[in-house]
Amino acid sequence: MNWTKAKAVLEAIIFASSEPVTVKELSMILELNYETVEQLLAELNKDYDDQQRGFHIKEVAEGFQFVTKPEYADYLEKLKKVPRQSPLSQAALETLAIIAYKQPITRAEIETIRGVRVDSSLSTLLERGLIEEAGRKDGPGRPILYRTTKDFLKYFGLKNLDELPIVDDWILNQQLQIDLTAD
Amino acid sequence: MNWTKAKAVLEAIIFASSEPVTVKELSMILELNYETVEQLLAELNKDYDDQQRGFHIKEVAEGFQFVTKPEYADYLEKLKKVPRQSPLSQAALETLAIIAYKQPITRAEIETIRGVRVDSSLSTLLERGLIEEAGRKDGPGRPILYRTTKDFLKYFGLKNLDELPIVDDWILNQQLQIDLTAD
Amino acid sequence: MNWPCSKAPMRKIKRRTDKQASYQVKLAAFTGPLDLLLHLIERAEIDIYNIPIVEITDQFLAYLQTMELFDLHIAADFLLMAATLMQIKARMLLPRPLVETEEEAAEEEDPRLELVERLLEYKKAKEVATRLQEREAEARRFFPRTGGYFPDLEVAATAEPVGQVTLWDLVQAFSALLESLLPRLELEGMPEEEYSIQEMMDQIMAGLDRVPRIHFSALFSGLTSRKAVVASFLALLELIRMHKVLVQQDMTFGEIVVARWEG
Repeated sequence: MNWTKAKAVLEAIIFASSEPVTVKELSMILELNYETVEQLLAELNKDYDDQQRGFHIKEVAEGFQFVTKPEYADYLEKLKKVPRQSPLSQAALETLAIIAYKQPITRAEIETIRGVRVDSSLSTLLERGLIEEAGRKDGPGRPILYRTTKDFLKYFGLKNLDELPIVDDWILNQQLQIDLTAD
Repeated sequence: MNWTKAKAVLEAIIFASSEPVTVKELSMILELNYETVEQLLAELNKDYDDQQRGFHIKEVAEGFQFVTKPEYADYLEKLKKVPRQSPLSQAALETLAIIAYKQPITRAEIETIRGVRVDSSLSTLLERGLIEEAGRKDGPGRPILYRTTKDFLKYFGLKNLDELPIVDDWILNQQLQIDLTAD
Repeated sequence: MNWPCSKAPMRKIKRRTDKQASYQVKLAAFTGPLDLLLHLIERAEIDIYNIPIVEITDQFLAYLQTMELFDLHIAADFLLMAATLMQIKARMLLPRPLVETEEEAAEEEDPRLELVERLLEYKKAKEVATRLQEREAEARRFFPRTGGYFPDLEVAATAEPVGQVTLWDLVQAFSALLESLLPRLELEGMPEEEYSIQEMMDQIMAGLDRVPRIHFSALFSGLTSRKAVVASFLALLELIRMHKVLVQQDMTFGEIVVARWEG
């Protein structure tokens, strides 16, 4: 492997990794010694500076990772303000509705009501700060409980949970209880 | 803002975003018109090629995103820190193909075409975020309708649904296109 | 021996397929009965519009016999197709009424037509699936960024997390859920009709005590549910396997008949 290619591979690995990558890992994949890896990393960062790139590689406690350069922070701030998130999907909305009315509730209980796996909508809701973990339920496996957050109230313009509109409470308690205990 | 700085900002924005960024968003942040943004994007990719970088900008799911160049895939597969989902099964692919072309479609309609139950491939696809519920169909039982998501486009590296391969008389219905642009 | 429908096929067929392991590898690759059927047609290089139904049905049944049916749902789908094929076969072998004119001849529908249409539609789905698989393999060589420190990761908490959704949408979503839940609960509350394969086997044998031969189509007449058809068909396969009955085509009458094994 020539020098240029080694740099490209190094760059690609650090870029695609979900966590900082250590010199040891880089050395194993590239089949190069630690010293060479460190030399390559230094050259990459020099390239980024010379070419006025918007990012560079930074060493943190656990290894190397990409960060954007601080001088572009203002623009990245703007990115936050652009309303670029897609609206909540129907699936996420249904999951949120169940959590709002039945909190605290476990994933398995939500899945019983919705009849499908809810991993992906749960992580969307967690990521968007609409729900949070609320301890664990007693019982086998001690599953995680979920509840809505303060932000949830804020986004829907509610003072507190009592302000949630009442949805045919009788059906709610009769039918859902049966369904949940049947599990 | 000069040309070089505009390029660096553009690069930083796309680099920092975990989701594809649209030309519209880039144009709003940089306060530049669409044409200029597209020209800058093209120049950036040319730079990456000339400098033999490990990654470049790719258009996917109606937006732009940094991805590693395919020639380095073999090295990336060696890194455990790269999260990878297993490829879809043949059964799941068949179900997904039918949904992609016939959306919105009910489970029963998919089962008629495939000749088997599709419960398990539907829940796999829902869980992986490749499809989502799209309301209910009028008629007896008001069955749930399904459609593909933005992540579906991302997963297959498609710019939009028009890039789906053309197969005989299987064409996307118009309804769907209106549906997605309204999103 | 009284198996409920949900357990019998799996256990039974599993036990006797040890020596046929080579077939199972191939069979595992089929995603459904249409996939298997299409494979048989393509392998034989025959015209899809003119399927030699007798041959193909026999081959389909032969595959089925060697199949390890892990999943009852899937097993049922294959068996249902086998029943469909045998019914088409029976219809094709029936003596046709003499037709007076060419119009009448044209009006007479080929019993294979519906199956051909389904096969063609399925074939397209399979083609698209293959193309998607190619795109998947291609797309998997591009790796997106998944880590690093970027301000974007904090966007979630600050931008509009719900988009255009209002409180009203949330309530509606919940009401709709409850509404959809009610019929499901009612359905689940109904006792499921059980079709024991042993019962179905007994029924067939009892029938053969009364008459020497039973027409294939008569076995299924009066069965209204998918489950009943499947159980009845499984019972027939089991009886054939146990050498208790014999399935023949009587050319005089053209129908497939089931008779006692005279061994």
